[in-house]
Parts: sequence; structure tokens; C-alpha cells
Amino acid sequence: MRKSMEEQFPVRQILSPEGKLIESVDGWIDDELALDMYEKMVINRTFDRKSVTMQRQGRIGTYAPFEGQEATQVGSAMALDDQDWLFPTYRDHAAMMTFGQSILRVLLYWKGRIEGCVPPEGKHILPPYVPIATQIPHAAGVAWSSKMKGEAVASIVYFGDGATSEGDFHEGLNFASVYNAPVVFFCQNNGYAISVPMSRQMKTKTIAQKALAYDIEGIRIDGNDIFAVYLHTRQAVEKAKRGEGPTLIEAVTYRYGAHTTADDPRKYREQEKEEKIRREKYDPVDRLRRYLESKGLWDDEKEQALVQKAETIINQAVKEMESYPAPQPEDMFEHIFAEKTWNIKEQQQQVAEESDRQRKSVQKELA
Amino acid sequence: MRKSMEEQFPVRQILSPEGKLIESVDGWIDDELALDMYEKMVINRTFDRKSVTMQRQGRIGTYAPFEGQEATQVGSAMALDDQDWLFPTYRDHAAMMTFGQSILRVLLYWKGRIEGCVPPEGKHILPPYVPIATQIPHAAGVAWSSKMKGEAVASIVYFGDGATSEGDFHEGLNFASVYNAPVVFFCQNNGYAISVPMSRQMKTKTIAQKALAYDIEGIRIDGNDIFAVYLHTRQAVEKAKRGEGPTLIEAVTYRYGAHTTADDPRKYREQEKEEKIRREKYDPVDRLRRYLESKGLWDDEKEQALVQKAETIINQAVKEMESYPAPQPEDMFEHIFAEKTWNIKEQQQQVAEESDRQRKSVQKELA
Amino acid sequence: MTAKMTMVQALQQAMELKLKEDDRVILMGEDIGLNGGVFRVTDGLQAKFGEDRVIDTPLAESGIVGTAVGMALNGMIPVVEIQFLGFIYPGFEQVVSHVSRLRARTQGRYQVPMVIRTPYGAGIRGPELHSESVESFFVHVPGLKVVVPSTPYDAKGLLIAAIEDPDPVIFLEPTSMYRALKEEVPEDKYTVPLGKARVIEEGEDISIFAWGAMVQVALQAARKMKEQRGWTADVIDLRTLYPFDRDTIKASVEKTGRALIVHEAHRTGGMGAELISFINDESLFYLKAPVARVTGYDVPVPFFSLEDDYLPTVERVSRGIEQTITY
Amino acid sequence: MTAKMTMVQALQQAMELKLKEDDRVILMGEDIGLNGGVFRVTDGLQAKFGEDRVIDTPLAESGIVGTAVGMALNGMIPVVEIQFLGFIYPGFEQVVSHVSRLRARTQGRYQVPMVIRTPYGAGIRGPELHSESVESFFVHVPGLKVVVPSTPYDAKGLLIAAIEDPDPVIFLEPTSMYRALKEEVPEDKYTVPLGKARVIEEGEDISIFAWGAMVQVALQAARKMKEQRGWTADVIDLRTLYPFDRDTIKASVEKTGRALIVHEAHRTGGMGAELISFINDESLFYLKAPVARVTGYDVPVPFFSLEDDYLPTVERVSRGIEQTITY
Ligand SMILES: Cc1ncc(C[n+]2csc(CCOP(=O)(O)OP(=O)(O)O)c2C)c(N)n1
Ligand SMILES: Cc1ncc(C[n+]2csc(CCOP(=O)(O)OP(=O)(O)O)c2C)c(N)n1
Ligand SMILES: [Mg+2]
Ligand SMILES: [Mg+2]
Repeated sequence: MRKSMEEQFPVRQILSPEGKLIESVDGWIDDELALDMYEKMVINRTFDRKSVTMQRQGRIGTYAPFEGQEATQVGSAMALDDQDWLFPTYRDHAAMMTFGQSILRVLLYWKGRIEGCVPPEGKHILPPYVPIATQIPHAAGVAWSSKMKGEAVASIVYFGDGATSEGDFHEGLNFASVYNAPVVFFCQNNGYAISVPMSRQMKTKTIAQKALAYDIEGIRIDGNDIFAVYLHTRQAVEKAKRGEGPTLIEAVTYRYGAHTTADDPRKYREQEKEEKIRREKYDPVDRLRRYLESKGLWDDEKEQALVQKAETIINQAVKEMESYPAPQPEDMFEHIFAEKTWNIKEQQQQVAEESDRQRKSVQKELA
Repeated sequence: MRKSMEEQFPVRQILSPEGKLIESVDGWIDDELALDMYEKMVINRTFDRKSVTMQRQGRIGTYAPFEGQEATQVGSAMALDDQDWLFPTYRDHAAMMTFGQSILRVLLYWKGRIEGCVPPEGKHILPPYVPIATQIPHAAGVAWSSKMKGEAVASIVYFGDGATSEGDFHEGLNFASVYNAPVVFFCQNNGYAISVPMSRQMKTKTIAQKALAYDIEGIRIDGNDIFAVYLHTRQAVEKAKRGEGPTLIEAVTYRYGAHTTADDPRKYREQEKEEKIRREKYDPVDRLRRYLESKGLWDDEKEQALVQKAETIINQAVKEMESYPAPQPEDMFEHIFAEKTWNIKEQQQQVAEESDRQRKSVQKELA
Repeated sequence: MTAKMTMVQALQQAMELKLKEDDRVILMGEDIGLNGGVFRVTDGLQAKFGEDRVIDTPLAESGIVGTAVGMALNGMIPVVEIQFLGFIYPGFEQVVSHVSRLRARTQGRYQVPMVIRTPYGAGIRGPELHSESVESFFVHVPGLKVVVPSTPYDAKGLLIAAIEDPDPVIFLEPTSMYRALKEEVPEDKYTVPLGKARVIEEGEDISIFAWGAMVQVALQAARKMKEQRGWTADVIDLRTLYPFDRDTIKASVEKTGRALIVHEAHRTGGMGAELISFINDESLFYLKAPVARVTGYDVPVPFFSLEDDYLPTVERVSRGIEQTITY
Repeated sequence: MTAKMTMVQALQQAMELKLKEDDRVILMGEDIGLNGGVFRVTDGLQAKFGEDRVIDTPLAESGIVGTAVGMALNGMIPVVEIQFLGFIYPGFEQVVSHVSRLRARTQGRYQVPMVIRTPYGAGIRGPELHSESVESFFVHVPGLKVVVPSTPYDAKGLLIAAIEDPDPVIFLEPTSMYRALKEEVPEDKYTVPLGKARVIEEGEDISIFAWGAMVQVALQAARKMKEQRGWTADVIDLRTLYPFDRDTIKASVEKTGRALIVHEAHRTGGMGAELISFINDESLFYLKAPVARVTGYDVPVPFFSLEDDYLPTVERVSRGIEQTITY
């Protein structure tokens, strides 16, 4: 009898939920790296919680939290080399920050500031993609051109389970397969597209099997196991750089909270119950801590120091965000074209005059 | 070792190129049906050749020939029941005519007449779809609603190998799989999308395997074997009506001629050589004739009578096309909306006045 | 009987009434079922009418619009929700090449009586691409009607009319008006006819045309100018952008001799241009001043920290009125 | 040195020159390589520059535009061919939401210096959807330039300018002009600047604006009316639709006091509306008559048996001139 797709694409795990190694990671992950992973996950979680709070306080706008998905994002981004390209969605701040985007920029983005889109010099981190799946062909295109140029550079593109339904998912994977482009298609399957569960999104039980439609490699991994995430992503990145083409990785995970701060997950799932189970049994941060503790690499004292450090870092960034110079209305006309067209100039001029008038009338009232 | 996709999806055949039965067709295809298939293929081939000639003579516009694909189209359309829905492309006139569209309408279509889009009363035959793959979600939608209504009605949708690259292919198949819609996705893989060979269209060696991405059944059949086409399509139609969901059929075939009469296939393939081999070895019409002859059901005399009949039928339709009332400029404003909006009324009025003026000025000149 | 309700509630009632009354009506879209839509417009309808009539679809706009076309061909009346107007583009080909054309192509043998509802416009601090206002795309496509309510009453009546219309309707719901005001709305069924504008206020000095969220801005500016300068205006909510209400526009412009159009969309190639052209065609020599456009700018709708500076304001409209009247 | 050539040859030279001169330039599209494009515009270029620079892509417009965006991000200059304008819709989201915005969103950190070439317009007895003329969609999208050549000379110079422009350009090639006329075109490289119209004929009585295949129609009508009635016209080929050449338009209209716009696109929401609005803004009181629009109608471009009745003709433009001048 033919194996079912779930059997053909088993969920690969390296670290058990209890924090036990299932396979050796020798030569791949040493203690230092493991500690670094842990620190990054904790800082990112701190960031996420802080952001949710700040949204409630009106200090930033609608925010898309990722708590629960730290291992998928941190682990995969750590598997990249500096010159690689990263294409994130609106939920992948942890991946972006791990790869080098500043906390300040991410905060600015969610504060409604276009300045939050700009990546650090020398790093290829695209701004968060809002229209679902549209980043997939971009990553395929960058990777394809890296190959043309003969550069050993890979691209990684993030997307969700819901994104696999869009035509751009299909077109992007097909192009990448035809041109054997060095790209990693990294699907964070968190089980939901806003409210729609995977079972209504697709008939298949796995996303990895969709690779079969393109004759590329597909694998399914435990997205809450940062070792599995890191290792398989790293292998896919190295494979890409060896010229062996694209990989589709399905990282099975779960978001603890709402889709965004505008969403109420109790409408579509048993939120409290499910969240509790996930947090208790499958939490990616706790899992790694258990491992570190079992190896004698971690203890409460270290934990407290780290929590402290995380808070300091995040608070510092928040401070920077809040003292960031206010945007000027005229800014919206910048960078539309390399050189402003006449009507953009004219409109910018109008807006500048308007601001001026308003400033004066305020001054007058005050006087 | 894992089987290759070509092994997992072997090309199914029932009638060998020599016209020998590989499997029994008892209970499925009797002599009468086989003779009917043959007659339909010959009439359609006659139609196709006549149309190419008429295009050269300027009697119709650009035309998309299907010669070589008679078995895929005739065989699959014969597998439908009267109340089923058929979604054709610009190349599927043989399927349309087999299912009940009149030759006249098809000719009118290629003569640049919108009247050529109208299906016969009581038959669900959509007009030819020009934008690639866009018909696929339509068929999924019709089928889905047939299921909702509890009707045992299937939809069949035609598309080419090239069409599988479009997002609509993916979205259509995904929807159909999720809703278990009674639809047959019938891909005529003729090896080319205009000039682009399958090997540049996709990395995969089969199209059938793309079904794996949706957990639906995919099969590959010899599209020049009308028995295989008929049988597997019929099974897919019956399966759909039993509520067992969609099927993706890849019918491997070849178009002998140009993509359209505006195309020159010598630009992108060894046209003469390849055409010759295909015609000699794999022709779908000859194959069935060999079978009929071997069963004593066919001879030269019958062939001549059929050729005669086909020509009479086609010539009659051509005559009707050529004496069809000329279109009126005002026609273009009809059926845009159920009730004309003011600006359509106004524009139609203008055009009517214009026609009138022109008629009068011609009369004046003549007088 | 009437009840005070928001636009969200009014739209919901419209759909509920039609779902109840007509078996052919179904709702389709992302997150509209269990979740009730991201704005809760379809809240509770799946519980009432079942999963087969209020359908949570996969995340694929071409698939949604395309399968809805199939539904419509087969005699259903799909009311599709696109989660935000900026996400209609993956389904744009289906809209432009099929939804709008199937009636004509089949010479009336088939029709596509569907409604595509979608929240649109800026002003709610939405993320990128959640604030688009590209109504003029659809106005340019022959075979589509384009409708934009600005009040709860109109929203209900227009949506019912759109669902009952035998042709496809693009139904744009201004997000910032969803809950901005409540008004008395009849509980029963009624329609507001497509193609008819609503004259909200009458005046002598200028005609102001707006739709969606800009109606309130126009109205406030008109009132302010009346108070401050004594000028009176016709304030007209177009409600339908295609086919727009030419009689009302013409009569008003010829009465006042001055016109101003307010829209959120980018100025260049926006609906304002078509209205100016209509006035040029019909009423040019009535004009005492150029027709003014107060619109969004020719830049992507900015991130929300600047969206208020992008959107027409009472200030900007007031100045437009002043400039036009004192031209 | 010059040679007599068609628009097809001129376009081909432009691409060949750029392929030769700049390694970053690549061509991508359906059937453009081995087959040389369905209009043979890229004929022979793959043989000269290889399969990596002149690329036959899979049949997927979103994939084509989307991967081209990726190429552009990575420093290439993709010149994309969409086989016909009516087939750009599957890639519309990529154009509207990314091609046009990436520079702004990244504050100039990335740019997308790509050209999307596509045959457009009616008049060649094409099948359904092969005759679209929806230029106004792109004019409405901030961040895109829109260019339409009408002669071989301009085609070459504008295409080179478009490829060299640091911003994305939608480059619309009128199919009926591909081989309609030959003219002397320099063999060497030259550019025709974007944003500048061409005044083809000068006159006193009316300003006629056109682009693409309508330029010839406008010109013939102007000449006919000159012959028959003695009226003289400025005949102006806009060449760039965004940003259009406001100085030339304004000067001409203020000189003649009358204007007529010819376009193939549907009337409602077409580019003509924006031009009328510009004239309204700038030159209203110079007008002696309403600005006339002679355009395609508000119906899908009909099947080819009626396309000549859809398209503006010399007859219709002549009547428009007459009506405007004798208003
Ligand atoms: C083209 C498009 N359609 C709809 C949306 C609205 N939307 C935003 S996120 C989302 C769900 C995405 O789900 P998934 O891909 O699983 O990613 P997740 O949010 O779970 O990380 C939807 C429907 C959008 N942003 N873009
Ligand atoms: C969306 C879209 N893009 C491009 C085209 C132009 N075009 C017409 S037919 C064709 C090739 C189709 O190939 P395939 O799907 O294999 O069907 P075949 O013509 O071989 O039957 C192309 C590219 C189109 N009609 N629609
Ligand atoms: Mg998800
Ligand atoms: Mg093919």
C-alpha cells in the first residue's frame, strides 16, 4: 500500500518537547549557538509582548504578534549567511530582527512610519509584505538572478499556511523549480489564516507535499523545535548555494495569540484551552531552556539576567521610537520616483503651504 | 527506491498505435460507439483543415487549429452527459461541436462574430476562453454549486500544458479539492505553449503529479488513444457524480500544425520532421481506423462516404456562415447590462446616427 | 419599524434579508463565516444560514471571484467579500475579463448577477494596502456597476438593490463609516435605487459632489463655509459611480455655476476627472470657475502616521470652496 | 547613419543596443526567445545574447512580473514583455502593489528600474481580449510612468529612455502601428525624453491630442478638415501619458481655445478625462467650446467584425473637429 502523505512527509524533530535530543547535533549546533538561540528567542518574545501592550495603550497601531512562533523565525533566520536575502511577512519581525533589522525600525513600522521599512545598510531584508504570497515570486526572482550572477547567495521567503492557496505561491514555486533557483520557501504553518483553519484552506494534510507538484524537495519539520528549524533551514540554504535548487519547508507551529491586535481568536477557536495546552506542552522557548538546563548551561539566575537584558534592550528601542522625529506631511511625496514629476512637485508644494498656513494659524491663536 | 513520477503516473493506453486493444473495453465501448467516435473525429478534422484554408483565403480571421488532438477532444466530450457543463479554450472546437455546439457558431466565432459564443438551447457550453486558465475556477464554481444543489451534474474544463503555470490553475484545483466538487480537469498536454516546450514550462515530467498537491486523483493517458480518453474521462465523470470529487487528467497529445494561423512553428521546432513522425506513428484518427478495419467494421468505401459526408456538412455550415446577416455597429451595445445605462444608450444612438449618415452619403454619391 | 443602527448593522440586515428570502443568495469570502468578517459585517450569518450559504473560502481572490462566477452561471447569486479593496488585485483578471463580460459574450444566455463587497478607503489607521480607493478602475470597465454607500440607510437599501440587480456590482464600503454614525433604518426590506444620487443639502453658490467617507467631510465643509461666509451649497452624495446620476449633476451645476469634487482616491485618473469631463460636455458655459478637485494625492496612500495629511479634510475642502467661489 | 525601418525593427534595435551596452539588461516573457515574440519584436535576440539574457518564461504573468521585481531588486534591469495588454491582469497585483511602490516603501534603498512592454490596442483583427486599451489604469497608479510611441523613431528613442529610466515604465506598443509605416531611424543610440509630447503639426483653430495608433487618425482628420474647411490644428502626440507634458498641452489649448482628444480606450474613465480636467484646471476660460472626446465606447472592445466601428475613425474625429470649431 502507498504511504500516506503524512507518512511520506513526517514531522522531523531533533529536540523533543521535553528538551531531549533525538538526534545528535554535533558539528551543527554547539553550546554557544544554542545559548544564542535561546537569548534571541527570549528577546523576541519580550518584544512581542511589549508590542501587544503598546498597541493596547495606543502607542503603536494594529500589531501582528508572533508569540509561539519564535523558534520558526529565529531558527531559520540564524541559518542564513550575511549576504542572503530575507523576504518577511507582516508577522516575521523576529526573523527580521534576528537577521539584523533594528528593533527601532520594526517598531516604527507598526507605528505607521514608512521609515520602518528601511533595512540596515548592507543587509537584504525586504519590508514586511502585506499582500499575501506576493513576496514568493520576488524571492524566486532574486534567487534566480543570484544564480545568473554566479553568486553563492540564497534567498529565504516566509509565508503562512493560508498563503499556499494564492496563485503567487504556485507561480513562484514553479519558476524557482524551472530555473533551479537558490531559494528556501519557508512556510510557517500555524494552522490558521486569520480564522480559517488549515482543513478549510486545503484538502491536504501537509503543505510539504505541494513540493511534489514542482519536483522539488519538500520537508515537514516541528516548527517549535529550534534545532530542527535551524538544521533543516541551514541544509536547505547550503543546498541552494551548491546549485541544487529550491526547498519547501513546512514548519508546523502555532500562534498563541490573535492574528493581529484587531482580531479576537475566541470567535473561531477554543482560544484559552488551546493556548494553554500549547504553552504547557509545546512551547519553543521552554523546550530549549529545558535542554540547556539539562546540559547545565542555564539556571534561574541566568534567566533573570536575560529577562533583565531583554527588557532593557526593548525599552531602549521604545524610547527611541517615541522620540523619533515626527513625520512631515511633505514626506509622502518623497521617493515615489527618482526624480519628482511635475504633479508630485506641485502637490508637495501645496501640502507644504498648507502645513505652513496651519502652523501660522495655530501660532496666531496662541498669540 | 521511490518510484519516479513517470512511473507513478504511467501513460495509460487501451488502443495501441497499431490499433490493437490492450485491454478489453467490453461494457464501455461497443461497435456503434467506436464508429461514432470515428465519424466525429473525421468530421472534426475536415472542419479544422477547412478552417485553416479559409483563414488563408481571408474568409475567417486568425484560427487555432487542433489537428492531432481529435481524440482528446472528441473522446472526452463524448464521455459527458447532456446536462453536464463544458468549459473550452480557444482550441477546443472539436470538444464543443462533439458536445452539441453547431459548426455554424464555431465558424462565426472565428469570423469575429460574438454570435459565435452562444451555445445551443439547453446545453451548457461556455464560449471559448482566451485568457489562459481563467476558466478553471469557473468550472470549479459551477461544479461546487451543482453539488450544493444536489444535482448529479459534472463539469469538464479544458486547458493546456502551459495553463498549468498560471495561478488560476492552482486556485481552481485547490477550491475543487476543498469542496470535493464534481469536476474533471482535462489537460491536453500537447507539449507546447505556443513556442515554449513543456521542459521550460515546468520542471516536472508529468502534469498528472500536480494532483498530489491537492490530494485528488491524477492520471496520465495517451491522448491520441480515443478509447483511453473516453474511458478515463467517463470514469472521472461518473466518479464526480457519485460525489467522489475531482480528477486531473493529463492527456498527452500533439498539435500537428501551428499554434494559430498567425504562428510559424518552424521557429521553435523541427516542424516537418516532427509532424511527419507523429502523423505516421501516432495519429489518433488512423489508430481508430486500424482498429475498426481489423474488426471488419470499416473499409475504403465507407471511408469515402464519410469523407463525402463530412465535406457536405462543413460546406453547408460555411455557406450558412457566409450568408449570415452582417453585424450592425449598434450591436456592440447590446447585452452589456440587462438594461442599458444612459451612456450606453447615448453612445448607441450616436452610432446609429453615424451609420445612418454614412448610408445616406453613400446613397447620395451613388445617385 | 425602524431601529438605530450603524452601517455594519445595516449591511448585515440587508444580507440577512436576502439570505432568508432568496435561496440563490450565498455569501463567500475569507473569514466571513465563523469569524463574521474582519469588520463583523457578516457576524452571525453562518450560524443562522449554515456553512453552505455563508462560506469561508480559501485565501485566494482569483479563486473566490472565479468560483463565484461559476456559481452565478449556475443560477446562484453570490455576494462575495474581498477582505480589503487593496486585495482585489489577484482577482482583477476575473473581474475585468469575465465578471463584466459574460452577459455580453453569451448575448444574454448567461448572466453574472453577483455583488463584490469590499471595505475601502483610509482613515482607520490600517496597515499598508488596507486603505486603497481605486474606484476609478472599476468605473472604466464596461459591464460593471459601482456603488458606494455613505450612510447606514443607504447601505442597506443599496446593498439589497445591488443583490437584486441582474448585473455585477462592485460595492465599496467606506471603512471609516462602518461605525461612525447611527441612524434610524427600517427593519424591513427596502431598496435605494442604483444610479441615483442623493441631494443632502441644497444651496445656490456651489455644487459639491462626494461619496463614501468624503460625504461627511464635504458636508461639514459646506456647513462651515455657510456659517463663516454665508455661501450655500448643493451637497450631493453620488452613491452610484457607474452609471452616475447625470440629471442630478447637470441640474445642480447649471444652477450654481460652480462645482467641487471630493474623493480620497489619487487625483490623476480618479473619478473626479470623469465628472469634470461630464460637466465639460454638458454644462461648460454655465461654469463661473474651474471645477475644483479636492482629492488624495498622486502617491501611494501613506502609512497611517500620515494618512490624515493624505485625505481631504474639512480645511482643504473649505479652501476649495472658497477658491472656487471667489475665483 | 539611418535606415528605413518599422516600429518592430526600431524596438528591436533599442533592445539590442541596451543588451549589448548594459549587462544588467535582460528580457523576459512568453515566447520572446526562440520564437522572437508573437510580433517578432525580439526576433533573433536570444540567438545573439543567449538564453540567460533573453528568457522564455513559463506562462504566468504574476510570476513573470514578480520574478522580474526580484531581478530588479538584485540589480538587474528587466525588460518584460506581456504578450498582450489584456493579459497583464494576472500580474496586476504585482504591478500595482509592488512594482510601483518598492522605491517609496524602502525610501529609495531599493528601486525597480524595469520596463513592462506590451502590445496594445485594436485594429488588427485580433481575437477577443487582444485589443485592450486600458492605459488609464496605469496612469492612476502612483509610481508608474506610462509611455506610448506612435512612430518607429519615437519607439526606439522612448524605449531606450524607458530602459535607462530608474523607475518602472509601462511601455504600450500599438499593434496596428508595428508595421504600418517605415521611417528613417538612426542606427545609433539616442533617446527621446519621457514626459515630452511631440507637436506634429501646428495650427490655430483647435488642439488635437492623441497617442499610439490614434495619432495617424488624428493627423488625417486634421488634414482633411484643413483641406475641406481651411481649419488648422495643432496635432500633438502625447507620447508619455504619465507624467504628461503639461506645458505643451497648456500652451496649445490657450493658443487655439479648442481641444479634442482621441483615444481608443473606453470613454468613461479614460485618459481623456484627466486631460480635460487638466485643461479645466489650467485653461478653462480660454475655451471657446467644450473639449471634445472621440474615443472607444463604453463596451468591451468588440469582436473584430465590429472593431472598426468601435475605434475612432477619421470620419468621427473630423466631425468632432467640426462640432468643436462650429460650436
Ligand atoms: C491578497 C491578500 N488577501 C487577503 C489579505 C488579508 N489577510 C491578511 S493576513 C491573512 C491570513 C494569512 O494567513 P497565513 O498565510 O496562514 O499567515 P499567518 O497570518 O497565519 O501568519 C489574510 C487573509 C491580504 N493581506 N492579502
Ligand atoms: C493570461 C494569458 N496570457 C497569455 C496568453 C497568450 N497565449 C495564448 S495561447 C498561449 C499558450 C497556451 O498554451 P497551452 O496552455 O499549452 O495551450 P495550447 O495552446 O497548447 O492548447 C498563450 C501564451 C493568453 N491568452 N492569456
Ligand atoms: Mg497561518
Ligand atoms: Mg499546449
